[in-house]
This record gives sequence, C-alpha cells and structure tokens, in this order.
Amino acid sequence: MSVNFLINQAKLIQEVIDAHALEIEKLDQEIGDGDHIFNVQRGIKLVIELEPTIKELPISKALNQIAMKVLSGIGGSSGALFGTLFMTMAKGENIDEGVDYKKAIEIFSLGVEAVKQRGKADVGEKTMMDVLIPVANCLQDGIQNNRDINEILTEAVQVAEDGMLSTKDLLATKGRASFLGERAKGHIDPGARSSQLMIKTVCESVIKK
Amino acid sequence: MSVNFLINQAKLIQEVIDAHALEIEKLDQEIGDGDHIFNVQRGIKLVIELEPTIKELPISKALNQIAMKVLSGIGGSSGALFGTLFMTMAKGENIDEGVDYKKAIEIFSLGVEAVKQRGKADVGEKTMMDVLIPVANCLQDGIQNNRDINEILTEAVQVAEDGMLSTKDLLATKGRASFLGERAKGHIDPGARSSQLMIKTVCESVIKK
Amino acid sequence: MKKFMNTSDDFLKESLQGFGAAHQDIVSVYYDPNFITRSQSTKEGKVALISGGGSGHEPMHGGLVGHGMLDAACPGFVFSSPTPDQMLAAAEKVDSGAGVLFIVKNYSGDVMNFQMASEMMQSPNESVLTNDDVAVEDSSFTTGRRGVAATVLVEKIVGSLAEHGGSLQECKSLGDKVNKNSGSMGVAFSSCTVPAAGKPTFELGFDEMEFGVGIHGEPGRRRDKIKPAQDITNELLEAIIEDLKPNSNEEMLLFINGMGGTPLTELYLVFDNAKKFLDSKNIKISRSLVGNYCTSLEMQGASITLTKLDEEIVKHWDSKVHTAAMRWGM
Amino acid sequence: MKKFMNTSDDFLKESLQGFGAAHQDIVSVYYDPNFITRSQSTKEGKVALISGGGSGHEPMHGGLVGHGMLDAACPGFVFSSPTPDQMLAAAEKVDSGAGVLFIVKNYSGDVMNFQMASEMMQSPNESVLTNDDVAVEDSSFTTGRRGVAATVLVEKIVGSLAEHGGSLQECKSLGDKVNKNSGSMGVAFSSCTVPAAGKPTFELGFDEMEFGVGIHGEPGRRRDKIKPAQDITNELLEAIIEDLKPNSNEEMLLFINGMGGTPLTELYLVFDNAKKFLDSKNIKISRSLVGNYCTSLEMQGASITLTKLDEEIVKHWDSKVHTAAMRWGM
Ligand SMILES: Nc1ncnc2c1ncn2[C@@H]1O[C@H](COP(=O)(O)OP(=O)(O)O)[C@@H](O)[C@H]1O
Ligand SMILES: Nc1ncnc2c1ncn2[C@@H]1O[C@H](COP(=O)(O)OP(=O)(O)O)[C@@H](O)[C@H]1O
Ligand SMILES: [Mg+2]
Ligand SMILES: [Mg+2]
Ligand SMILES: [Mg+2]
Ligand SMILES: [Mg+2]
Repeated sequence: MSVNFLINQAKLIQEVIDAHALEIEKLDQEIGDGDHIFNVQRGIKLVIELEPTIKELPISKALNQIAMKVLSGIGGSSGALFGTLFMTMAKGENIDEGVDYKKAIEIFSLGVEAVKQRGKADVGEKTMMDVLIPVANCLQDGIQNNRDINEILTEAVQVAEDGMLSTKDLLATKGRASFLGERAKGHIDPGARSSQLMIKTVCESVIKK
Repeated sequence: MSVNFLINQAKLIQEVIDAHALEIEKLDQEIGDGDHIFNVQRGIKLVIELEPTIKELPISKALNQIAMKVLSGIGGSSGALFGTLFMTMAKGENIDEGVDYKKAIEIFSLGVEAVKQRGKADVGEKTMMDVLIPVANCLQDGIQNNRDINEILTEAVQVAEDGMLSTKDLLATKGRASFLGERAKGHIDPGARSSQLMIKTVCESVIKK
Repeated sequence: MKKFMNTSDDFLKESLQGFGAAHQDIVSVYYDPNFITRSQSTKEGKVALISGGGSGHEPMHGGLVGHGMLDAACPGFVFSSPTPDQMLAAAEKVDSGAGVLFIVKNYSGDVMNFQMASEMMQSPNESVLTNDDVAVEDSSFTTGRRGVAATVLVEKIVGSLAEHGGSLQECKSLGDKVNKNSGSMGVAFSSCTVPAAGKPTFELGFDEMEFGVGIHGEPGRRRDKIKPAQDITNELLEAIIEDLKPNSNEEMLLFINGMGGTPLTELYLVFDNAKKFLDSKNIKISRSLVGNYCTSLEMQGASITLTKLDEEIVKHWDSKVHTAAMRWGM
Repeated sequence: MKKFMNTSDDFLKESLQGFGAAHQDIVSVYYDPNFITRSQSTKEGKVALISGGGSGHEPMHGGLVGHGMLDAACPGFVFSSPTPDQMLAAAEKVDSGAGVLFIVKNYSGDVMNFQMASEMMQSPNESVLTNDDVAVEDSSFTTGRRGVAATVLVEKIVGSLAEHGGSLQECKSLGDKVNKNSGSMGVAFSSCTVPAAGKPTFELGFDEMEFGVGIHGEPGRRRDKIKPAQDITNELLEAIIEDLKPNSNEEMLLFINGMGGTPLTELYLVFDNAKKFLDSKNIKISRSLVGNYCTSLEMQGASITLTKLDEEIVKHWDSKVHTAAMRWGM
C-alpha cells in the first residue's frame, strides 16, 4: 500500500459512488436526513484534491492528512467515523517502512475497532458497522490462516454485500435511523451501502492485479 | 320601500350572490386580492341577521343600522363604499313618511353620488362605479320623464349589465386592480359584477310584482 | 389548504388571542371591534400612533405596538382593510389629547376606511399614507402605488419621534419624509392561501416567480423564470434605485423582508447579494433589518426596501423600542 | 427547487456573510473553518458557551450568539453536523480560561464530532446533550431521543448563568436540568428541500401531515390526515405531558416554534389552542416564546416545547439577552 495506491483507490471509488449517487441519496432520505451521499462525495473529492500535497509524503503522514481532510471536510456521522478510521490507520506501527497485505489488513482492522469505539455501535444495529466489522474479521481470519489473498478479498466482497443487505431488515438502534423505530425496517442503511461499495471497489481492483 | 322590503331584497341577493360565488371569487383573485366575495357574503349575512333588531324601526333608522353594520362588518373597499351608500340613503329627506319609487330613486342616486365622492372614481375606471353611476342616471332619467316603472327597471337591468361588461376591456385606474396596469385588461371588475347582480336582483323582483 | 386553523371564521380571533396571551406585558387585545393597544396607556401629551390593515401581514401591525412604536393597531379580516369603528374605538382608547396619527398603506379600502374614521372623529388627527412599492407606476390620476414593507420603517421612526414629544404635524412630516425616502419591491416563489378561500390566490409553475408581487399576492410586473438570487436581487435593487435616485455615497438603510414562508437563511443570503450589488454602486448601507416583518401569510418570497437616511431618521431608527416583533435598547 | 440561492455550494457561505454583515454589532463571522463569535471577546473568568450543528435551523445557533447567550456557534453544512476543527477554532477564540461548555443536540454525527473536539482540546470542557423530542422513544441502548427546540431554551438559560459567573460545572448542571425539564414534539405540513439535493426530503399528500417529525425532515411517529389546529395541538401536548408528568398547577414555559415556512399568525393560533388545553389541565403558563427559532429550512409546521420552571430557571430566562434573534432588557 502506497500513497499512490490510496489516491488511485479514491479515484476508483469516486466513479463507483457517483454511479450509485441517486440510490444512496434515496436511502438516507428514507431513514436519515438525505445528506449522506453529499458528505461522501465531498469527502472523496477532497481526498483526491490532496494528491499534489501528499504524493511525496511517507504513508503515515499522508494517511494523517487524509484523516484530517475527511474529518474537517465531511461533517455528520460519516465524517467522524471515516475520519477516525484514517486517523487510526495513520498511527499504525512502522507503516512508513512498507505496508504489505498483512500490514494493510492489520491497520484497517485497528481502524474499524476505533470506529466501533467512536460510534458505540456493533454488528446488528443497522449502521456501516454491519459491513465494516464482518469485513475486518474476514480479512483478519484469512490472513491469519495464510489463505490466498485473492480468495480472501473475494470473500470480503461477499461479506460486505451480505452485511450491507442484512441491514435491510434490522431495527436501527444507532444513528439517525434509530429515531424511526419500526419504520426503519425494510430500508438498507445508507452508510452500510456506501461502505460496501468502497470495499468492493478496493478489493476488486486489487484482485484484478 | 319598507324595512321589510329591504330585508327581503337582502335574502334574494344572498341567493344570487351565493350562486355566483366562485365566479366572483375568481374575478377578485385575478385582479384583486380575492376577498371580495367573502366581504360581500359577510355583509349580506350581517344585514339579514339585523332583521329582528330593525324590523319595527322607521326606515331612516333601519337604513342607518344597515349602514353601520355594512361599514363595520365588511371592511375593504366594498365595506366603505356600500357603507357610504346606505349611510347616505338613510339621510334622505322625509323618508320616514314613506318611500315611493321616485323617493327610492332619489335617495339611491344621492347614495351613488356619495360613493363616487368617497372612492374618487368615475365611470371608466374599472370599478363598481361603471355599474352604479349609469344605473343611477338611467333611473333618474326615467322617473323624470315619467316613464313606466317596469320599463325603467328593465332598462336599468340592461344598463347594469352593459356597465359590468364594459369593465372587461378597461384599464383600471382606481382600486387594487389599478396596480396591474395593462395586466388588468381582459378581466371583469369583481365589484362591478357583484353590484350588477344585486341591481338585477332588486329590479327584477320589483318588476315581477 | 394546510394551515394551523380550526375554522376560517375563528382564524383571526384565535390568532389574536394567542398573540395577546403571549405578549401580555406589551399589549392588550380588545374584541368586537378588534384592536390592539399597548398594555400601558399613552402618556399625556404624546401623539398617539395608530396603524392597521388587513390581517395576514403579521407581525405588522400588532407586533409593532409598544414603546417607541405604535400605540394601537386595527387588524381587519385577512387581507381586508379594517373598519372605521375599530379605528374610532382604538383612537378613543389611546388618544391622550395630543392628537392621533394614522399610518395607512395606500390601498383603496384602507384609505377609504381610515378617511371615514378620520371624518367621524372629533379630536385632531392626521394620516401618513405609505406607497413605497416601486413595482407599480405612480400617478396622481390613479390609486397610485401600494404601501408595503417601508410601512414598518415609518412606524419605527415616527414612533420614536412621538415618544420624544414630536407634535402631530412633526410626526406627520417625518412619516411623509420616510415614505418618500423609501422604495420597495418584492418577488414571490409561491402563492399564499386566504383561509376563507381555501385555495391559493394564484398559481405559479414549478420554475416560475412573480416579479414585483404585492403583499396580498397581487400580480407584479411580470411572471418570470426563477433565477439565481444575485440576479433577482440586482433586478429588484435596480428598480428601487431608479426610483429613489440616491447619490453616490448616499447612506441608506437596507431592509430584507421575508413574505412569511421563506426562512431567515435565505433572507441573509439576499442581504449578502444586495450588499455586493450596492457596494458596486457606492451606496453605503449604514443601517439594516432582516426578517419577516411585512408578510403575506405563508407566501414564499422576499422584498427589498431601501431608505435614504439623514441624521433625524437615523436618530429615530436607533432609539429604543419594545414591541413583540422589534425590540432593542430596553 | 425555489430558493434564494446562487449555487448550492455557495449557499451556506453567502448566508453567513449576509448574517455577519447585518449584525456586525453583535457577531463576527470566521471562515475556513466556519464559526461565529460575539463581536466582543469573552470577559475573563466567564465560561464560554459553544453550540453548533448542521445549518438550516436558523436562527439557531448563529442568531443566538451574543450577550447572555452563546459565545460561539459552529455551523455545519445544511443538516450535517459541524466538524472538530470548527469547534477547536471557536474554542480557541472564545475560551477565556474558565472552560468551555458545548451544547450539543443528540444526533450521532453531532455527538461524535463534538466528542472528538473535546478529546483534542487541552483546556477544561464539558458538554450538555439535549434530547427533548418526545416523538422518539428514549433508551440507553440506542442513540435515544433527538435534540430539538428546547436547545434554544437551554442556550438562553445557561447563557445567563455563565454571564452571571456560574462555573463550568454549574453551567453543565443547569443545562442538564433544563433539558430534563423539557419536552418537545413537532408536526410538518410540508417537506423541506436540502439545497444540495434539489428536491424535497420527503413527500406528503395534499391532506397529510407528518406527526412527530424531526427537524431534518426525519419521519415522525406516524403520517396522518391533517386535522383542526386544536386537535393537533392537543395531541402534541398530550405526548409531551405524558413524558414530563407535570404536577397540577406546575408553572411552565410554553414555546411554540415555527419550522420556517409557517407564519407567525398561525403560531399564535397554536399558542392560543395550547393555552386552552393547558388551562383545562391546570398547567400554568408563566413564561412563553413564539416564533421561528429552531427551523428546518422552509418546512411548514410547528413544534411545541414545554419546560418545567423553577426559581433558578425563571431568573435566567428573564435576564437580559442581546443576540440577533432574541433580545430583551438591553
Ligand atoms: N453511531 C454510529 N456508529 C456507526 N455508524 C453510524 C453511527 N451513526 C451513524 N452511522 C452511519 O452513518 C450513516 C449516516 O451518515 P451521514 O448521513 O453522513 O451522517 P448523518 O447521520 O449525521 O447525517 C448511517 O447510515 C450509518 O451507517
Ligand atoms: N376607489 C374606488 N371607487 C369605487 N370602487 C372601488 C374603488 N376601489 C375599489 N373599488 C371596488 O371595490 C371592489 C373590490 O372590493 P373588495 O375586494 O371588497 O375590497 P379590496 O379591494 O379592499 O379587497 C373593486 O372590484 C371595485 O369595484
Ligand atoms: Mg445523513
Ligand atoms: Mg378584494
Ligand atoms: Mg381586500
Ligand atoms: Mg446529516
């Protein structure tokens, strides 16, 4: 994982998110306040614009700049959560000496753990955690069992999708959708959908290589 | 003309105005502020409700009570104008000694003259004066020439209708419609329409007898 | 029609009752005939200011009754001028012997009803007629221009002079001056619905606006496609400036008035856009007001008013005021 | 979408600029990161009150910055919570050494962003979390209830205590008490449109209302046919009373808050209807507030807030305040 990799992923993610913008907007209008897509799009754009500033930096510094940009540029729940994710990843031990698959999965998992602390939401509460936690677990499991990376990533894509779909029938207990009680049922969580699309994009682009 | 006659006319007028309510409402929405029909309906209702209070009174007192009710109960341009009409009629000389056709036409014409003073509008300014003034003139002419009352009243109905229709193509220079300039053209004046309907109702009911 | 109301007959009365109950410290509300006075009686020798007009423009005028502004307000039915008996009853209550100044917006109905009250009154009285709406052509052969949002400014400024002991004639002159120094124009994004009518006064397409609209939803100069705020603002200001012909570096008051359904956020944006335009014309904004003061029920839209300032006007603008809708210094 | 705006990207900035220009005497506006402070710096030893939240609720919070109320406000994008850098920059500017109290409405985004700011800050700070919306069920296992209009009351009352020298802990305790003493519920007659979205957040039939709606247009308890104002008012109050369980003859503050698109006339009518209902329950309304304070862009609708009063709360409610949107006593 390099700074270049991060920027390229952001560009790929931008395409995918833009292609699903209307769908994501609608999800947050149904059980939230409708801004999730704009928050995410603004965040991605800001990260991509960082390219000239961060491209020569060590990855820890680059990740930290991304974190600060996401944190200050997005706002809302997703800004705090994605900001926390990157802030934690930036603090990964020795990452400036190189980030291989194992390291990448390690820092991603630490990031997800921090996000979980920040939002105090676990699996089953109809949030992006229904995607992030299972994916982190799947990646960690795979790498600990020394499985083929393409296999692991392929599984992660499936796990993300399952997690995302699982939010549909859940009652929300965290986030804005929690205000709706029973009325949130039947709708996929917007943050789960956007996270799932990002994870799918990253994993598939890596698999392709 | 008796108090009883006045109350009965108010009841007849109520029926006719109610039957044309939507049309009149629309006229004032097009070139005014939309309240003319409610003003007129409220006024008629209030006058009818006066019946027990005024039915035993001499006609001057009854007309004065009607005037005060119209003046205080309607508001807007039409309240001031119709109020002035009745206030002036109430002041007619010796009316408590009996009001024949001639006297009725005399006090009505005095009333119209007072309304003209109050509103400072003459024929051709796209207001109710385009009905009231020609009608007063026609009635006065007829009675001075000792023409048959039925003939006079029949002519008055026609004059009222012509006056009302004439407002359609006029530019308004008085009242709310004057704010519209050229845009008022093509619309009949609501006050002209309501006055014309009232005059038609009264004249035809008298002719019938 | 979606409104907080029970029946259209009770709309005005219940609203007045709520107003009176919420502001007992400032106003007293009387019924049959309806009028609103200050909760304290006019001090001796002070000219009494009375305004009034159709309801539906709140907080004007009831919300402008109080120290430093009106002594009484006469609310008519929604969009219908009040009646002489209301004005007479109000005058009787607040006239302390120094005379009554009526502040009247220039509409046939208002003018005639106030005139009748004036004629019926025994005590000295004068009237200021506001006609600041530049959307309408002015002419002495016609009814002339409409009185709109500048009425609020006239009431504030003359209210202060009256509080400071100005005579009836002085109050009238200042009112006439403020009116003459003011120009306004508005734009509507939606119609309003008169409770008794139950349906919108006019129809606007999803991308249309009424440019130069009146405060009762009367048609304006033209119907137009909706435009960026800066364009709308510029066009409104151009019309006002053409009428007022301010000198370069003239000091003015800028008043962005909401029609009732447009939120503050947008009104402040219009203020920003107006300031940009006026800066480019070297017009100095040294006083300002932003908010919903002269409304048209739930209409979406805004009007802009500019008033040329001089020392006297500024002094009376700045002086303290204590009403339900406008309050400073006390 | 009909709004006074140029582009959705510039909407917030231009609105802030206009707000700053119109109220230079009261506030200073800073950009990148965006925050609003009083034009005068915090006096030494005074606890600094900072609030913030998504924009679109104006005048809350920027219009509540000034003497006797907030020291600073951090506006996020429309309906998106502000970010920690805004809060840190604002705190840096207004902290005079006595600590910072954050007043935060209970939404995940707001809570998390303010928490991060709090953790990043060196100086002493505390938070008051408002969650007065009784439309939502309260529970410690979930996000809980939404913070809505009572936030305005908390800011006024705690603002006064801070002005009178209350310590950080005392300010927090009073804020928590006012929040606990308050319950709110709202109803919407129309949706609002987020500028960036360009279309309404939700759809309502011509005869429908959203009962228990959130201040971002979040769905409420149920969708209902529109009803007479008295029925709506009673149902809102019943829900609030069931939650607050006031004693008979309890003294309360009644706050009728407009959502942005509903005119004052109707809000006063709701006040009247509310008073009738509360009178019948022997609940005494000894303080009141009516107006558009905690809005949802141009949404039509209103919310009702009741707050149980005690001597301390009344004292700090009555004390003088000088902000753009709320001003008395000075
Ligand atoms: N406490 C939480 N923990 C984890 N995720 C959360 C939490 N609260 C909200 N979210 C996620 O944030 C998403 C909404 O993000 P966004 O719309 O940007 O913020 P906001 O809810 O503040 O408008 C939700 O769909 C959900 O996935
Ligand atoms: N100055 C005037 N002289 C005569 N008639 C007038 C004058 N002004 C208005 N009118 C009449 O009044 C009618 C409108 O009455 P109404 O709607 O009740 O009052 P308003 O215009 O105050 O809303 C107009 O259609 C016109 O016929
Ligand atoms: Mg959202
Ligand atoms: Mg009319
Ligand atoms: Mg009218
Ligand atoms: Mg949001």
